[in-house]
Amino acid sequence: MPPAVVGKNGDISVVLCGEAGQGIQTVEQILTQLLKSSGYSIFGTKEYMSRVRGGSNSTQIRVSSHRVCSPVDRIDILIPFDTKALEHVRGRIRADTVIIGGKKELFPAGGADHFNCIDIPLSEIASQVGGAMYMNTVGSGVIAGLFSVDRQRLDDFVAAFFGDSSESVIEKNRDAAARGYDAAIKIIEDGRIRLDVSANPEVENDILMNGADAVGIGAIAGGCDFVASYPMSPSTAVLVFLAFHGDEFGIVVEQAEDEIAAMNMTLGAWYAGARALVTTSGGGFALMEEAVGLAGMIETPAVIHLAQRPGPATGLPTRTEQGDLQLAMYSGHGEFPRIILTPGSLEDAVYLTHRAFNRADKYQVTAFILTDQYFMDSYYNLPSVDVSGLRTVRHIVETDETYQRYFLSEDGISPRGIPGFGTGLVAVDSDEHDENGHITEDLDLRIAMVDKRLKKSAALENDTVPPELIGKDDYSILAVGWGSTYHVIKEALTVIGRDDISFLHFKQVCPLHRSTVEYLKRARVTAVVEGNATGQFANLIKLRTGFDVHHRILKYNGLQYTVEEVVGRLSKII
Amino acid sequence: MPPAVVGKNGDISVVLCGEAGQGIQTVEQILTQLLKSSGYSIFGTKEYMSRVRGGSNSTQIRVSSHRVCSPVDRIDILIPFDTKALEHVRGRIRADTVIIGGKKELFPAGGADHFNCIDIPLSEIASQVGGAMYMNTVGSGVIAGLFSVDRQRLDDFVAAFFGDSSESVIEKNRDAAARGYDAAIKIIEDGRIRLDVSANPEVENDILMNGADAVGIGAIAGGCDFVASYPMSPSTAVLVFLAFHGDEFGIVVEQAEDEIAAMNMTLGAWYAGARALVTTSGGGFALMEEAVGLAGMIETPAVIHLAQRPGPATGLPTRTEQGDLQLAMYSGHGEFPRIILTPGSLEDAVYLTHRAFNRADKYQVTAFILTDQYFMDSYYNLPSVDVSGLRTVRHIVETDETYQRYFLSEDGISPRGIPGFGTGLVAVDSDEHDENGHITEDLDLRIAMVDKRLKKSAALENDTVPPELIGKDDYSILAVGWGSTYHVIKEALTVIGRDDISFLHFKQVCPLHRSTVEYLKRARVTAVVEGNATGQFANLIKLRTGFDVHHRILKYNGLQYTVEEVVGRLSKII
Amino acid sequence: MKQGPFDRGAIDIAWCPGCGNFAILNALKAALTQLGISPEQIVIASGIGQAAKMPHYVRTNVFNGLHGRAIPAATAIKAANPGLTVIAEGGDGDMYGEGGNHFIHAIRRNPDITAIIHNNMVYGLTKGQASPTSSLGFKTPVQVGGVTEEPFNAMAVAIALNASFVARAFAGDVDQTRDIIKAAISHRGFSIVEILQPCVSFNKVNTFQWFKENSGYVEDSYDPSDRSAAFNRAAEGGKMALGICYVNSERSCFEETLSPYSEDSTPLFKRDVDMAKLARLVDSKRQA
Amino acid sequence: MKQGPFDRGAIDIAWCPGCGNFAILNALKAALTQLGISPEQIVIASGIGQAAKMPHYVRTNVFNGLHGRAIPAATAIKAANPGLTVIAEGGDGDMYGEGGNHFIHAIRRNPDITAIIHNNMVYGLTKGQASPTSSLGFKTPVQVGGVTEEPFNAMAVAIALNASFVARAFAGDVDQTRDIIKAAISHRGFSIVEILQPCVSFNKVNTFQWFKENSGYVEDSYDPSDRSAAFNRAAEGGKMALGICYVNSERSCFEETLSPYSEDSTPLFKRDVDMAKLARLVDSKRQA
Ligand SMILES: Cc1ncc(C[n+]2csc(CCOP(=O)(O)OP(=O)(O)O)c2C)c(N)n1
Ligand SMILES: Cc1ncc(C[n+]2csc(CCOP(=O)(O)OP(=O)(O)O)c2C)c(N)n1
Ligand code: SF4
Ligand code: SF4
Ligand SMILES: [Mg+2]
Ligand SMILES: [Mg+2]
Repeated sequence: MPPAVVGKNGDISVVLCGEAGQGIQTVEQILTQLLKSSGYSIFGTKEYMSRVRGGSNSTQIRVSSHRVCSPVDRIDILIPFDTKALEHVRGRIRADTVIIGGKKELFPAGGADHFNCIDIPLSEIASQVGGAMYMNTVGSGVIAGLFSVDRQRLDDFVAAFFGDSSESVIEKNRDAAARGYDAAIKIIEDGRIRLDVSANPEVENDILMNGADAVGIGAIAGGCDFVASYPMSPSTAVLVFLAFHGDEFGIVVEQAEDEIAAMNMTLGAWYAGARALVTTSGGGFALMEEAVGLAGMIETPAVIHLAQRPGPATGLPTRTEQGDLQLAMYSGHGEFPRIILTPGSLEDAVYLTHRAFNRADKYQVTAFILTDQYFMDSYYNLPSVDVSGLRTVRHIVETDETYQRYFLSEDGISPRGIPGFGTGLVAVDSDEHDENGHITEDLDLRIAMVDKRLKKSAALENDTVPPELIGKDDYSILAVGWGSTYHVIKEALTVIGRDDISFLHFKQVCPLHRSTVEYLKRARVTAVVEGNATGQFANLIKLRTGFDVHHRILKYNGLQYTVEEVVGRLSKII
Repeated sequence: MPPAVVGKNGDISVVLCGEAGQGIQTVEQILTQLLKSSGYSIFGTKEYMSRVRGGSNSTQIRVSSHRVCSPVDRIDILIPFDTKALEHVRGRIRADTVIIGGKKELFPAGGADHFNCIDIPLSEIASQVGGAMYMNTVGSGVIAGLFSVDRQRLDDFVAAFFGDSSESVIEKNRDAAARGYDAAIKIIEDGRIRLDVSANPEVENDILMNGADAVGIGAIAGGCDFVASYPMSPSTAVLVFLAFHGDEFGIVVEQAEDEIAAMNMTLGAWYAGARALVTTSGGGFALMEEAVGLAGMIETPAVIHLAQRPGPATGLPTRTEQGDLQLAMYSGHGEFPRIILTPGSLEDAVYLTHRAFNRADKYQVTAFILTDQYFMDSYYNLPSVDVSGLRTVRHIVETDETYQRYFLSEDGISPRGIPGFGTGLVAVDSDEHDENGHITEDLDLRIAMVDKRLKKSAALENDTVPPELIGKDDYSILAVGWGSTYHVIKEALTVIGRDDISFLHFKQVCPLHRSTVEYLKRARVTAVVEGNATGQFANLIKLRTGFDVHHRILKYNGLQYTVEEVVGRLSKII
Repeated sequence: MKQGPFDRGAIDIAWCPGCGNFAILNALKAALTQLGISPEQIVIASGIGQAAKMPHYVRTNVFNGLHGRAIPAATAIKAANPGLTVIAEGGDGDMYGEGGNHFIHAIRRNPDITAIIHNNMVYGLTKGQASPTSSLGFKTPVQVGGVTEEPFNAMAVAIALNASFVARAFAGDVDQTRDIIKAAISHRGFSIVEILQPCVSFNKVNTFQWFKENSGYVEDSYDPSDRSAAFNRAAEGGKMALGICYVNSERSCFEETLSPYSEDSTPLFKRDVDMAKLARLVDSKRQA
Repeated sequence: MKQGPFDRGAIDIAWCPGCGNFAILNALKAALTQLGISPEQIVIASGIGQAAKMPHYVRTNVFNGLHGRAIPAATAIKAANPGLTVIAEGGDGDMYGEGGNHFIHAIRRNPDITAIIHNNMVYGLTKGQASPTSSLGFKTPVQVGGVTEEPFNAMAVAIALNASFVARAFAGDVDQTRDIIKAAISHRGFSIVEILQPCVSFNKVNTFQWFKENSGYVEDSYDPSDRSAAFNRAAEGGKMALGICYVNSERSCFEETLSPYSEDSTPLFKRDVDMAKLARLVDSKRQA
């Protein structure tokens, strides 16, 4: 039998699948780092159930000769930890998918021959090492072996990774990794498998991070020195990131008793001069809406990281969706402007989160960063993120005795003082108020204050991130996306490979950039691709531009699009 | 000097103005009833500050030979209780406005002669009776006198009105009313004033109620047997109405610790077979949004009365606005259908609130009744409200052992069982769930359940209240309104008196009725008249129909439009 | 295995092997079985969290609502149909954190429902952040320097609010837990049962062993009607008291105070609107 | 009238003539004056209600936020700039009803702020519904049959949660109220001052006279550090205890536990991001 050749295009999709608690996450952490520092480009993403143990989760790691940043349906190498895991991804197994695992373990009733299965009995090896809990490290070793990672490097890495554990646990993991590694080398030497992918020393020193890291870094760059939140998947990762780096960067980190407290703390903090972030997800955010209105009224800046997951209500807590665009857009009662940023890449997340702080501060509005579970949990390597040019611009003034918090200025933006900085007094009021911030029932002043608040929209519109056009300028077909679908749509267009299709990606959806309608009009066919069931962004475009996009490509099963899926669905309409 | 003739068109606008605590509200209650039962048509509305004592409030009572249901700028007779009150309405005093009051009291520094002021020293009379607190009753007597109410009727009425007070207080009020009455008769006899308005025995037996009464009656008609709410102006009036009639109609009335509890109680109650209402205003509603999403997910019916007031945040707590349309529309995270009803008349409020209960129950969705402070607080008489034809249709089934709460039916509506009724079990779940209501992570089922929930939209669209066209069918100009502006726009069109202008009033804004775009297209000029700063309904029309209305006539100072104002603003664009 | 009336058969339970919740599930099913209430007459309302998944594992009616909001839903369910037996269940984060306001106000309101609170001193489902009951110094990925906030003493708060029934159980003792749950359900009024529950995945400090060593039943002579003594027991350091800590039988319960039930116990769903009466109400608006 | 440092001059005060809030305003201004803190260094955060209008009548910094949410805002203000003196103020509905969850958790968190709660046993601004502290049987347009829910005993709850400083005052006694407020502000940690306040418009039961007759100062020999005694005093019927009811000086306060202040007390707004350090953090993502 000739060897199974995987990765003909220099790009291999490895999928690991097992129960929560079986340590797939550890494998992911070990492998993405190890493979990247061995010179492979890496993309990692996972889908998992809302439980701590059991169920079936899977992680995809694309290992590639060139940069890869999006999920694919294709599985080149599948490592299922047990039969249930195999069942879980059954639908994605193709004739050329190589399944690596113990044949007897995975096919107790036989039938392995229907598949392209190479026998490496992971759980048997693990029990030789010391128990089922080492299976994940055995698996890591196998993959490291398949990709010809340096044996010593693997050993060092595993030793360091488990550095906090007991001596014997470290040893056993090293042993497990080594055995997996050797088993892999053996199947290569036996001519069972050949991987067609090459390492590139350039990426060895790349940055490897996920969306949560990127938002966290952007926040710190934006001067975030206060975060009050209540845990909620998938937003907690940013809270954890900031807590982890809190001592280092002087950040007040507080887990509030509920989301209402978190958001009101955020406003209190900004009022007193901090630059505060709140990180939450749909249901938790719903509880913050009254305070979003308060922010609108008192014109206190706020930055909200809203990591979307499928709703309504609790929905699918650990899955992904782009379903909260309208929620963010119309949140809070009453009328006031806001900013909604929707990063597509990790760089976007860093720069836009940084931007959120500066713009929130400048315009005294709430700036949202809208991400989702997929974005939070996905990793890839990139050469660099340059933070050296980023500045934290504090838009506060030292007050004097004549200070008026709501001075009716030309552009609606009143200089923002904070208590204890200067000799003036700073009064903010959730009731309609006069220029001094005191409660008023003067109905002409009411009009002036509404106009003042809404006037800021004009300034915001002039300071909007333009959409990014990927592809040629003279397209006849335009795919439109926002937020986390950036890379997947981009790659899909490459796969389709037609030069009359371009892709317009929105990194800011509110205010919508002025150029939008021009882009749309130039196309013969337009299609919005988004992760919800009703086409919320398509609605927004219609509302703001009057333009009815021709096609709404929607997905709402809780998973991100794959490249093949976008290719397939776009192909149908072009 | 010839007598001041007021009410040339058989319609007199009386405005009383004073501090909170001076008893204007009592005057309003006495007079509207008394004048109505004397055969006058009545419209009463008030504007007041968010304080218990002091400030400046005013009440307008239109007293007319024909039916009147909307506010006017015009003041024919002004009764200011003090100088501050006079100041408060100064801008609305015209040359022919008759001011009734003590000249020395109102113009201590002189200047009464610049006005058409008839000297009846209310406060002096009151102190003769026993103190300033009787001023309001003196005022009531004056007006009763001016309108030639039967003296005995006034006396009986006042005696009954103060029936719960001490003997001496009753006597003093009777005395105060009589003195006011006599003073009025005297100025008529002196030829100082003549009222050109005639009573009509037909209206004597009319119903007189305000918006809060109408919503309350509609709720009872809809089978409301449970109300959990947290006090918030201007929504509390409905809670008070239901509490007042709670014993009589067997209604569980509970003031919750906060709005979150109120809304979750509402859902618990419906789940267990009750027909529950929650009544709230914008800021309180914002806190309920997470539970609105829960209702969407568990498909438990709910009825929410959302009485709007100006936001953002606390805003103007006792004023009016139509600013929460988008809030209701997009509330709750995730995607699910809903109903939004927007009564324009008192009859609408009764019938639509009744309808809200039946439709919420039938389609297992949340039905909103969107009113506002103006609507809650305004009174007028109407011949009848026929509740005899209204039926409470309970859409619940007795369960058997095979019962499945989320059975995937053709139209998305699964028979609704309730616990303890039948032998089946009823499980509802805020997570994505299977047909049995148990938590699932089956992603295909997820799609089926999203589709099931959204499918109900189709049924809802077929069961929508059509807009009401007032005026001719072959208009060239179309004014469009929704909710509480019904009567004022209607009267404005009568005043304009052109037969090429019609008025399209929406009593349901979500789903938007299919006929909408046809109505709009038939007009040469369209204008939405609404009470907010951004044109939320105009936006909704654009989103749903693609039609950009030509003009947005907006108002957001916290007051309802007046007839003159609508006339003026419409005239500019036609 | 013989199927009890509350067993749901071969279902997938999402808890970790070894989790204290299994024992609570068994205790609850045993209590309900022994009380002889039929599954159709019971509703378990819950919030969100590991504990709050409970109703999915019991063959009965389920209202699995929002995080922190089991109590208001349960209160209304009982008020809409007082014939039902209603339980509100959730974790320490659910009931004392997000739902803290409902917890304290339910004590005041005193509906005849039972609140079962699994206290594992951690947020389980969201993977190990501090809960309101986490010990001082407890380290987590969010509380990197350790918890600095005073643990929430639910027993003491309940006694301070003169609760109707306050008990604590330990998941390590299924029989006593079952009996305490039975007493709580049988008690008329709001009954609080906090159950100490080891979380094997995220709480390596307050383990089964730790709970065992740091809790103990109140002695036989203990008088649960003595509020002051109960408070002292709840407030004092040392071992956490187990058993029925405080009972106040003098308070009337919520549903008893509701006027629809003053003369008629029919649940709301069986009643009809008296349209003739409503017509009279409308007519009353004809005169002042 | 001589203008004190906290007087705002001839402003329109929206309270009813005779309202107990005027006395509280005077006591508060006197306390701040005597403490000698300058107005720019003080923030009064409040919710919504009659009591919550207070900060508009004091010449100082104001954060008049949402109903029930003064405490979280105040906590964060203090945490962002610990040099400020921060007061959270509101009514019984605001603090114990809508804001009940923040009240109990602030006690656990123990920020160095002072909560002043005007307890008029009614919802004043919304015109007379029951509040969490309304007496049993109190009739209102919503509670038509009278209140049936046990009044919220904030003092007892605070002691149950081992609060740092718990006091009660009576608006009828401005001098003592002033002194209690001074002690509360001076105390490091979360200080609770509940002030009995007659509402002349909507509470005709708990009047000035009623409060006078139904409250009394703790005796001189009273030891506010004895938690058990304090609880008994708070829980017992009869006269409501006035004075400093419970003090626990052992707890560290919230800001002290925050790492940004462990070595440096500079308020956050005066700090800059260390961009070089951030670049190093980014670089650390190059290797595992
Ligand atoms: C409004 C809202 N906020 C946050 C969450 C996320 N969340 C789910 S469970 C949980 C805490 C679980 O802790 P606990 O109640 O103690 O239950 P346990 O898992 O420990 O049994 C949180 C924060 C949510 N579902 N909803
Ligand atoms: C979220 C929200 N719910 C309700 C209200 C309405 N509201 C304003 S003040 C108040 C209660 C006031 O009572 P209390 O706090 O005791 O203050 P008091 O007026 O008695 O001083 C209520 C319910 C509101 N402003 N916001
Ligand atoms: S995480 Fe803890 S509480 Fe949750 S199931 Fe696992 S052991 Fe139990
Ligand atoms: S209503 Fe009561 S609390 Fe409010 S200002 Fe008047 S007297 Fe004071
Ligand atoms: Mg827990
Ligand atoms: Mg109060």
